[in-house]
Amino acid sequence: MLLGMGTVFVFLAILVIVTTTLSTLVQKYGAVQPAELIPGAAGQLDEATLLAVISAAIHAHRSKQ
Amino acid sequence: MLLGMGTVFVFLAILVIVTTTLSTLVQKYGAVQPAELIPGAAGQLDEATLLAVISAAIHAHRSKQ
Amino acid sequence: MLLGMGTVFVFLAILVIVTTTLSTLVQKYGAVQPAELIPGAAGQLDEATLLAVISAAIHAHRSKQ
Amino acid sequence: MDSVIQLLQDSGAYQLAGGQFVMILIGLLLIYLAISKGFEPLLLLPIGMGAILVNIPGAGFLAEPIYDSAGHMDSPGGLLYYIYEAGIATGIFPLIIFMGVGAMTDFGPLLANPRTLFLGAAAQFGIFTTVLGALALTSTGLMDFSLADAAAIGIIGGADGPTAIFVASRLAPDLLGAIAVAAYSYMALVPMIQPPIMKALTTQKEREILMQQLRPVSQREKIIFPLSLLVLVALFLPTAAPLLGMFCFGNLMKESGVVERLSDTAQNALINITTIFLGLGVGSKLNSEDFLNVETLGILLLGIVAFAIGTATGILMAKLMNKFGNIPINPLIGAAGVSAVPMAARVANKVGLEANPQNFLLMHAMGPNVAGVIGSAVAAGVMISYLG
Amino acid sequence: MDSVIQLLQDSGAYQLAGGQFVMILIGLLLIYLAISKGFEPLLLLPIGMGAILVNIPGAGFLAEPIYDSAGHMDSPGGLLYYIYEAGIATGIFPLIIFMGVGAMTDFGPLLANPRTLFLGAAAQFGIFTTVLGALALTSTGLMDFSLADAAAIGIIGGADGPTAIFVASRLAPDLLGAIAVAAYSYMALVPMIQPPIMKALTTQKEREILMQQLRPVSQREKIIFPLSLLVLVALFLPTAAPLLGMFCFGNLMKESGVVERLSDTAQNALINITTIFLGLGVGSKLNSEDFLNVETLGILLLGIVAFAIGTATGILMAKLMNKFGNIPINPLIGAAGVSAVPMAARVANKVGLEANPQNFLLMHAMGPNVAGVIGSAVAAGVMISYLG
Amino acid sequence: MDSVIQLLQDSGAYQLAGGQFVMILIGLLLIYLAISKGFEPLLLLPIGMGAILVNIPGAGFLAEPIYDSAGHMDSPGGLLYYIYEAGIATGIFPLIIFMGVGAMTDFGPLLANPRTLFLGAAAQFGIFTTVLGALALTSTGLMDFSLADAAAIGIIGGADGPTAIFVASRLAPDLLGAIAVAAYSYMALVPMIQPPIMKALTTQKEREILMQQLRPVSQREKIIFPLSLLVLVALFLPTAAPLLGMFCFGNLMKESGVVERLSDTAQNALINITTIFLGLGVGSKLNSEDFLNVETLGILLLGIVAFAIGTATGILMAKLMNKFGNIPINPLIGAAGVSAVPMAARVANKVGLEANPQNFLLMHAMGPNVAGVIGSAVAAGVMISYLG
Ligand code: NA
Ligand code: NA
Ligand code: NA
Repeated sequence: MLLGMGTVFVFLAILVIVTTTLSTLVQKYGAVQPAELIPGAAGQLDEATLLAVISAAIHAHRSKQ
Repeated sequence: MLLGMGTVFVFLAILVIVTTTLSTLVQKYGAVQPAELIPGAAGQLDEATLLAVISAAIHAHRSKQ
Repeated sequence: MLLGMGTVFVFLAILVIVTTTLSTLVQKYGAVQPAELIPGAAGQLDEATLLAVISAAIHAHRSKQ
Repeated sequence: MDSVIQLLQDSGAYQLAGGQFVMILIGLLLIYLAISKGFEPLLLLPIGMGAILVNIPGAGFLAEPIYDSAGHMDSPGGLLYYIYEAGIATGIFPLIIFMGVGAMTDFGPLLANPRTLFLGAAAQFGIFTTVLGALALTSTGLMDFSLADAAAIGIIGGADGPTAIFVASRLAPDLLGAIAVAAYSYMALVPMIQPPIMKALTTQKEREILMQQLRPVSQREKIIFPLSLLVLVALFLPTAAPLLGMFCFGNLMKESGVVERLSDTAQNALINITTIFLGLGVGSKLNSEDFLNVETLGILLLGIVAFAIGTATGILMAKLMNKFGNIPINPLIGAAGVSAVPMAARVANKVGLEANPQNFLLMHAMGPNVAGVIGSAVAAGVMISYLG
Repeated sequence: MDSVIQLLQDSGAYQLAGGQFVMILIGLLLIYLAISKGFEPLLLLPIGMGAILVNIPGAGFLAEPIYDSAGHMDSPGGLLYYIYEAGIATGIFPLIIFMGVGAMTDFGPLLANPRTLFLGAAAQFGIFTTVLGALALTSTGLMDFSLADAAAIGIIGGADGPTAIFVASRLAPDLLGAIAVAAYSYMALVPMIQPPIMKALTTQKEREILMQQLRPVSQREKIIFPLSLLVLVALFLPTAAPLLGMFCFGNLMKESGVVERLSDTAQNALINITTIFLGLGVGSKLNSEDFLNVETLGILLLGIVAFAIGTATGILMAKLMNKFGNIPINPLIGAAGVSAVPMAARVANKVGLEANPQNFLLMHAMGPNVAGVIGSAVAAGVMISYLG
Repeated sequence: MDSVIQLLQDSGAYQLAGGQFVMILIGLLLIYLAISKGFEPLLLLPIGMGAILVNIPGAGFLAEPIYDSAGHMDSPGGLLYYIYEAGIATGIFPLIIFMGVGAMTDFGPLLANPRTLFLGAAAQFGIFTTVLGALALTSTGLMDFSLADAAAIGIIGGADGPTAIFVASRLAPDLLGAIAVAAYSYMALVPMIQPPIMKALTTQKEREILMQQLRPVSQREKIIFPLSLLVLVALFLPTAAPLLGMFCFGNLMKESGVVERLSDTAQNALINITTIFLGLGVGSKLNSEDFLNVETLGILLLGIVAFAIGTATGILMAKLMNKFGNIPINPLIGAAGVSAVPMAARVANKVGLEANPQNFLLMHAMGPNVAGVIGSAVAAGVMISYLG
C-alpha cells in the first residue's frame, strides 16, 4: 500500500516537474507566435514536412530491424 | 379476452384509486412545503438518515433469513 | 480498369439523363401545385388510396406466382 | 468480357424479382405519403427507406456476418441486419423511444381528472376484439394467424407505435413490418377514421357538453404519479414493466426537474437517433415473402377495425360514466382514449368545436389520450404474460 | 380459470421476495434523496430507477438472451442485461463519461500553480488506508473482502464516480452497486463530511491565509498539458491509460479549439446518453443477494472513512508544503484534493469565506480538485496493475 | 520488492518497443497538424489520439475479451477493440457518417447544371489509374499489394474519407490506417496540390471564363433527386447501395422538410458521436507492424498521384465539354470533381478570382464537387462488386 501511495506521489511529482518545465518553455519561447495556433489554411511546407517526417520514421524503423 | 380486458380495467381502476388518494394527500399535507422540493444543498440530517435507513433495511432483511 | 471507369461514366450519364428529364417534367407540370408539398393534414382520399394501392400490389404479385 | 457479365449479373435489374420490385414501390409510396400527405413522417420516411434498401437485390443490407472457426469475422453483416438484431429483436429501440415519450408526456390533465383513466381503459377494447377477429379470420381458412400473431395484430388498436413494435418483436417478428406500417398509417388517418364514428355515437347535445376547468396540479403530484404507477406495475403486472418502467423513468426525469440535461437528451438527441434506426430496422422487415401475403390484407383490415372499435368503446364508456357520475363528461373525449397522442385529442377538440364554438376540449382530451398509452402498455403486458 | 391463476402467479405481489421488496424501497429512497435532497441526481435518479426495475420479479430486466444451436435468438434478453453487459462489464460507459468530464475540465488553475498536484496526490491516501481497513474488517471475520474487493472499495475515497465504477467493474463486479451508491452518496455529502475535519485540522489563522492571484495560462499550455500527461502515462503507468487517455482526449478536444462540434457533443449529447444508461446499469447491480449483506455496511463505513482520511491528508499536505515553500497555501484547498469536482472546491471556498470574508479560494481550490481526479485515476491504474 | 519489479515491468517505458515509440510520435504529429495547421482536425485529432492510445504497451486498448466455456466474460476487451469491431469492421460508422453528410449536402447547384456530373465522373479517373499504379509497384518487387489492396488504395483518389474507410474496411483492413491518414492528409492539402495542376492545364483565357447564373431549383426537384439516384443504384449498381443509400436517405431527410428533428440529429449529435469513435477506431489501426512498412510510403505516393490525376482529368473533361457544348464551362470547376467537399470548390473559386476578380465560381464548382462524392461512391461499388 505504501508502494501504491508512493507510485501516485512519484507520478504526480514527475507531472509537476514536466508541467513546470513545459510552462516555463512555452512562456519563454511560445508566446510570440499566437498566429500559428489559429486554425485555417495549412502552411506552405506542410506537405513536404509530413511526407519527410513519416518517411524518415519508416526508414529509421526499418533500418533497426 | 374478457380476462385481458378485465385486467386492463382492474389495473387502471386501482390506478384511479391510488392516484386520487395520493393527490388528496398531497393537496392536504404536501402543498405547504414547496421548499423541500427545490434541489440544492442537502439537508442537515441526511447522512445519518441514509446510513440509518440502509442499515435498518439490511438488519431487518438478515434477521428474516 | 477501363471497365471500372466506364461503369462510373455510364452510371453518371444515366443519372444526367434521368435528372434532366425529371427536372424538365417537374418544371413543366409540378411547379403549379406547391401546396401539395406542404406537410399537414392528410388528404381526403388517402386512406382509400393507401389500402387500394397496397391491395392491388399484393393481388398483382400473388396472381403472378 | 467475363467481367462485364459479372457486373451485369451483379446489377439490380438482373436480380430484381417481381416481389422486390413491388416492395420498392411500396417503400416509395410510404415516402410519398410521409412527405406529401404528412403521414407520421418521423417513422414512415425511415420505414419507407428501409423497405427500399432491404429490397435491393445484391446490396446485402440484411446479410448475416460470417465468422471463421476462431470467431474472427470473415465477412461483415449488412447495416440493417445489425440495426434489426441489436435494436429491434432485443426490444431496446422501442423501450428507448418509450422513455423519450415519457419525458415528453404531461400527466397534469390526467391527474386533474383521474376518472379519465377509465376512458383510456375502455378504448383498449378494440385490442381484444381484434384478437378474436384475427382468430376468426384464421378459422375461415383464408389466412393463418397463430394466437401470438393475433395478439400482436390486436395491439395495432392500441394506437401506439413503440408498443406495437415491442409486442410484435416478441410475439410475431415476421408480421412486424406489416403491423408497424398499419399502426403508423392508421395513426396518421385518425382525423378521417374517428369523426364519423364520433358523430354516429353521440347526439348534438352530448357533443355540446361543456366540461369544468381542470384544477392546477402540483409538481409533487406529477413526481409521485410515475412512481406510484411503477409500484403498481411491479406489484400487479410485471410483464408490463419494460414498457411502463421506461415510460415512468422518462416522465420522472422530466417532472423531477433535477436532471434537466438528461431529460432534454431523452427528448431530443437520444429519441431522434433511435427513431432513425428504429424506422430503418422496421423497414427491413418489409420483404416480399412476409409482406406480399393475404395476411397483410388481414392485418390492414383488422387494424382499422381495432381503431374503430376502440374509438367507439371510448365514447360509449364516457356516456356510461355520465349515467352514473354527476360531473358531466363530453363523450367526444372518450375517442381520445385510443392514444395516437396528440392527434386523437386534437380531433376530439375539433369535433367539439364544430358542435359548439365555445367548447375547448383539448386539455380534457389529453387525460384519456395519455391514459390510452398506459392502457395499451398494460394490454401489451397482459398479452406477453399469456403468450410470450 | 387456469388463466386467472397464471396471471396471479405472474403478478409481482405473488413472486415478490422480501429482499426484492427492500431493494425497491432502497431504489425509492435513492430517488427521494436525488429529487428532494439534491444528492447527485444525475446519477442517483437513474441508479434508483435501475434498482427498482431490476427487483421487479418476473419483469426479466436482467434476463439473458437464449440462442438456439444455430445461433439464432430464441428469446431476447432484458434491457438492463444488455446495458450492463455492453456498457459496464466492458468498461465503455465510464470511459465515455471520463472523456466528457475531460472536455468539461479546465486545467488552467492547476497549470497556474502546479504544486497543487501534490495536494491531489496526498488526498489519495484515503484510498490506500481504506484498502487496509477492508482487509482488517475481513480479518475480524465479520465480513469477507478479497484483496481485489478491498481495492475497489478503497477507490470510493477517490471521490470520483466513473473511476470507482470502472475499477469496481474490473475488480469486484458483485460490489459495484454498493460501491457506486456509496461513492455518489458521499460525494453528495461532501458539504457535511468535510467542514468539521477542515476546522479540526486548521487554526483560524491558517484558514485566513490569502493566496496570490493565479497567473493567466495560455491556450498553448492548456493544449500541451493533456498531451504531456498522456505521454507520462504511456511511459510510466499504462494501466491508467484507459481512464487518463480518454480524459486527456476529452480535454484536448476542448482546449484545441479546432473540433468544437466534437467537444460540444462529448460534453452534452454523448455524456448525457451515457449517463442515463450508466445509471440504469449500475442500478441493475442493486439486487438483494449482493446488496443486503453486512458487507454493504462495511462498504458504507469504509467509504466515509476513506473520504475523511483523504480530506485530512490533503489538508496536512498543504500545511507541510507551507513549512517548506515560501508561497503560502491556504490549507483548506488541500481538502479539495479528494476530487468530488466541483463540490469540494466550493466547500473549501465557503469555509474560507467564513474565516475571512475577503478570502476567495474557489479558483485556488480548483487546482487540487482536478489534480485529485488525476490522482485517483493513477491510483486506479496502480490497483489494476497489481490485481486486475 | 517483487511488487516494485512488477510495477516497473508493467510500466510503458520497459515494454515500449521502438516501433510503438515511433507510432506515438506519428500520433503526436497528426495531432500537431490537426491543431496547428488545421489539417482536417475533426478526423485527424481523434485518429492521432487513437494512434497514441493503441501504441501504449500494456494498456490493452485492443485486447480481445476472454470468455469462459459457458460464454461469460472472464476479462473485458479494450475500448478500441470494441470501437473497431462494432463500428469499423462492420462498416456501420462510415455509413452513419455518410448519412450525415447526405443531410448536409445541397444538390441544388448540381440539379441546376446536371452536366457537371460528367466532371465528377471524370475526376474518378485517378482512382482507377492508381489501382494500376499499385499493381505496377507490386510488379517491381519493392512492395506487395494484392488486387484488393490496390483497389482500396486507389479510392484515396476519391477524396472522400468515409468512402475510403468503408472500402478499406472491406477490401484491405490492414491498410486502413495508412489509407485513412493519406486520404484526410491529402484532402487537407488540396489547396496546395491542386492550384499548380489547374494552372498548368488551363490558359489564362480559360480561367477567365464567366459562367451563366444557375437557375433556381425547386424543393420538389431536390426531393426527387435522391429518390431517383437511389432507384438507379438499385437497378444498376447494388454494391454501391450501402454508401449511396445512406447518403440519399440523409439528403431526403433534409430536403423533405418533414423530419427536421431527425435531419438535425443526423447532421449534429449523431455524426459528431460517430466521428469521435470513427477517428479513434481508425487510429487503432495505426500499429507499427501495419504502418511502418515501405507499403505505407507506396500508399502515400499513390495517394497524391491519384489526387493529381483526378484533378487533371476533371479539368480536361471540362475542356472537352467546351469543345462540344455551347454553354461555356470554366475548366477550373472540373478540379472540384475530385470531391474533398467543400475545400476543392473553394480552391476553384480562389483560382478563378485570381484570373478574374469578377469570376465567382463557388456555386458552379459545388455541382462537380458533390458529383464527385457520388462518383467515388459508384467507383467504390464497382470495386466491391469485383473484389469484395
Ligand atoms: Na392506446
Ligand atoms: Na480523487
Ligand atoms: Na470523389
